[in-house]
Amino acid sequence: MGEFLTGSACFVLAMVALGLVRILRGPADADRIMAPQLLGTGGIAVLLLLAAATGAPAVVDVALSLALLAAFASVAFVLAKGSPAPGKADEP
Amino acid sequence: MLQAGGSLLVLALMLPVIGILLIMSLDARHTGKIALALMPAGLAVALAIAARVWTTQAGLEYFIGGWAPPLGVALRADGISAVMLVTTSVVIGAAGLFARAEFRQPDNQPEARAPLMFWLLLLGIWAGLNAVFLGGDLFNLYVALEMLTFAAVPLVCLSGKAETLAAALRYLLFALLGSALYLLGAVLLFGAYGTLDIALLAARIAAQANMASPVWPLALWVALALMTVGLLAKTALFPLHLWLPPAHSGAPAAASAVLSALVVKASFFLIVRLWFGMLPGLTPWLGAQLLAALGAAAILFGSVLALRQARLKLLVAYSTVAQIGYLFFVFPLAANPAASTASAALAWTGGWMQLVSHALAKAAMFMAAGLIAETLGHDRIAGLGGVARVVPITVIAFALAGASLMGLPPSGGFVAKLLLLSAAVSQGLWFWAVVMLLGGLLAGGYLFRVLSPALGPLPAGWTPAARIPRDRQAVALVLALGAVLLGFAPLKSYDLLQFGRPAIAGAVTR
Amino acid sequence: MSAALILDACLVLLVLAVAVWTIAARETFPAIAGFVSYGLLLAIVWVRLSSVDVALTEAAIGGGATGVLLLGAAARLTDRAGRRPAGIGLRIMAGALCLAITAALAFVILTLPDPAPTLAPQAVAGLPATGVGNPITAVLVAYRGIDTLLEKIVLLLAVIGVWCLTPDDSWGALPAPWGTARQDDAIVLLARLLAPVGVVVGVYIVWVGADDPGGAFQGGTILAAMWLLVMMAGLIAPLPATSRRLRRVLVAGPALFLAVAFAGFAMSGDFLSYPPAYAKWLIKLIEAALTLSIAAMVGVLVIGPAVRKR
Amino acid sequence: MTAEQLYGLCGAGLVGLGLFGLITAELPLRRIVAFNLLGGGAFVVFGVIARRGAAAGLGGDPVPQALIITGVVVGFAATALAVTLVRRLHEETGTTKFDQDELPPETVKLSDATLSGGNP
Repeated sequence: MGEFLTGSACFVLAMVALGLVRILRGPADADRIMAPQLLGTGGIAVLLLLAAATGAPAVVDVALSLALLAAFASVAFVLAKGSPAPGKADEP
Repeated sequence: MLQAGGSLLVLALMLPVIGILLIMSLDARHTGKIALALMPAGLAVALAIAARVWTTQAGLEYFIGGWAPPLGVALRADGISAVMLVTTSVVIGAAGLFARAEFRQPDNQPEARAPLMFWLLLLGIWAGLNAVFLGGDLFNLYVALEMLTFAAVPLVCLSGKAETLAAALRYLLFALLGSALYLLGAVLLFGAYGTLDIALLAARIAAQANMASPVWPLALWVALALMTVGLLAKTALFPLHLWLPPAHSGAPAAASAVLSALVVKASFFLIVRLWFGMLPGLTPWLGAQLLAALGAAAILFGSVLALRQARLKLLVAYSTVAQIGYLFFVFPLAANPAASTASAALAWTGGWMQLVSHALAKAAMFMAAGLIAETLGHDRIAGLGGVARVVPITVIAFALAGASLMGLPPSGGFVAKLLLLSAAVSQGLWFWAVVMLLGGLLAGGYLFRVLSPALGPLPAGWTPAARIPRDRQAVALVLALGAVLLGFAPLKSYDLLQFGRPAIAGAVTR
Repeated sequence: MSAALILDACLVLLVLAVAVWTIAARETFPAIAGFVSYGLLLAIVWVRLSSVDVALTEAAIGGGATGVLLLGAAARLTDRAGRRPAGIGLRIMAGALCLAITAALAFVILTLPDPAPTLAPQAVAGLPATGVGNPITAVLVAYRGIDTLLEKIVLLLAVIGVWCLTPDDSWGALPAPWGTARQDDAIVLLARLLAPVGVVVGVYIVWVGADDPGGAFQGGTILAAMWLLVMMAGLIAPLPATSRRLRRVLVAGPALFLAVAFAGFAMSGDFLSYPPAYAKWLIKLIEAALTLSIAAMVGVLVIGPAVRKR
Repeated sequence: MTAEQLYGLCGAGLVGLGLFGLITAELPLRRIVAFNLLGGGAFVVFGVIARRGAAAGLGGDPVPQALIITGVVVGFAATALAVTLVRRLHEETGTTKFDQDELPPETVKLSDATLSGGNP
């Protein structure tokens, strides 16, 4: 069972990696804003699977914090781009 | 080693911290008073520690919370810690007196930024310095180094001028690189030896060497190299000195004094702790020569650049770059496998004398330079004409401090350089001796450039930009006199530097 | 090869790839997006290294606070790197140096002594004297409490340093970290929904810290994030550097810690020692006070100083 | 290869990458990011050392783990100070670039320096 859960975590991580490549390449900064979101959700999935696989309940707390802070980082992303400094407009 | 004297070590470490917490929570008008009240107390504690080390002829040790290393953290004070603690409280106290009027909270007005920040940061530097001089644990020392950095960098840009901001940023980046490398080295040592306590590390490293393993563990070499380079960046040894001149010349005079006199010495102190304390009798010979070569380059390069400066504070800052170089002669001279114990001890004493006398002289010099700049409204060397007629005490302080830097008898700088020189000559290391003599000549050159116009006639129709109160000039003079009078210290008192020192000469790996 | 090892290999490759992206990206903004991802990935690395406490810290700091700090700066700085990278010679030399250091480190790591030296048995043996069940909390508050105390002073000095960068004419003014960003209803809604949950999570993480992974720093940072979120949404105003209330909150934790440390002299003979009967109670009290101070410190550090009046 | 060795190599690689960025990046903000990568690498190495010390029923040696937490906090404080400094510099000068190798201005020629005694 543990082996299967770890394998699933591995699969999720690989998917996150693929998504991350697409997101970080842009082209617009708005696309890149999705990176922490993706890692927030993907990371939570990986962590929850790992918590079950290794039987370490405290790992769930890490997933919880990750969820909270990924959301927080996204808000900051949006706000940071909401007041662009001159000459910092996104490329089309 | 006794736990009883340990409460003194805790007190030395915590007095400045208490000051920071008090200033942060109390009303603004108490700011300067709290800081100034703590300074004599700190000096008393430092003197008590020195007295204790002197009478017991051994180091003090305290295990915090009663938890012995490797699990807990030890504070230790040996002879050199005691000397550094006393020097620190003297210079910090002098800087406090010097800055008292400049950084006074205005009466019956809202709190001002600069005074509050100055006193908090000064206490922060003091806490960091004491933590470095007392620390017995590599990670605890990392935190102490960071305290120093975080207090020193904002002091550099206290005025908020653009050029000081750039200088502070450059300083911070160098310092952060230095601490990261230091931390990495400490991590490797923990991985290899399972402790961060310097004394335990020394024992475990020596035990390994005694097992006659011909090849030293690579971990030790890599760690030592990383930590040394990191600390050199913080000490501003050539060629990692680029950050120092703009940073030290841009800060307020009282802060420059502390930065140049003490802060760069803290990381030097740690290098000595590592090379002599952690590797007693095992100091790598080639590395020691390399450090001395960099020191020699620093002396020549720093002095020549000091000669070329057009501004007084920059000249004084480059002089620090040069004077730091002398300190590094301790490594080959005090750890020379071929040297007699007496010759090694001469070099060891000479190195610390250089450190203390430079601390006093440079603090005095930066204060004097600051006062001269205040009087004239600028610090261009070309416009110093006749300033000795306006602020004679200040110029005398500058000249006395300069005499010690040049190594003129009977100053402390003279004794320091004489000891180093005779150690170099007795060990047949002529090259270092020649560099030291050259450095003295060059120092004479750059100081002549300042003193010659300063003693000349006043330009006609000149009016001072500010009047300088006598007491501020007196502070600079007392420090400069201290640097000179150090040369009269009785020979017996030098023994203090040797207490708690691991035997260093004799057994060196090649 | 087990599934676990494949997972580890994937994770390592991903972390390294994101790090390369962060260094190599031309523009600053994508580099920082990469860095935030790096922080979140490291949290998973820490779980794999059986350091759940560190994972919590990394998630809070690497992914959260540091990321927000860098993003805020990147959005405001108009600087761009020059068209051609400076000094190809420097880059080659730096590359060679860094490669050498990496190689040396790798060699040292692969040849570390086996069995590895460890302090785990001693740390566990000391636990009864501290009354806590989480050995990491015991290290942080008891065995090596001095590090934690001085680290709080480091944080305080960083706060002072950040305040020191206030222009003189703005001393006492409110910091405005997010400029005059148009306040969306969505953010206000998020703040109203998320902040109470976050506060509960933060307090919970501090509370369990005595016996399970968690503690003052991790919890305090989550509280700080929630404080920042509510300020971002414009629901409450930031506090100025001159605020007495703010300063007392900043100082409360370290001051209480220091007071208990000195009381140790009288109560059990040593600075920073706890009488066994009250140890757990005292440590919880210190953690609670530290949490508040840490939340305030992290918040202030992220908000930054008041900027020049225009 | 064990998982610890894998993460150890990862830490070593991160240190190298961070160091490279810290030395070569043009913008101070990028140097700060690189410093954080470097710090992260150092902590991963420490984490590997902690993991190797697993004993007494613990998954790792708690002492290095606790020290990593302290280190992360200190690194965050450093980042905050550096970022604020960069922002203020930008506010004052409109740029954050500063030449790394340039000597402070206003140096005089050596030949003039020794002669510039009597003036004005």
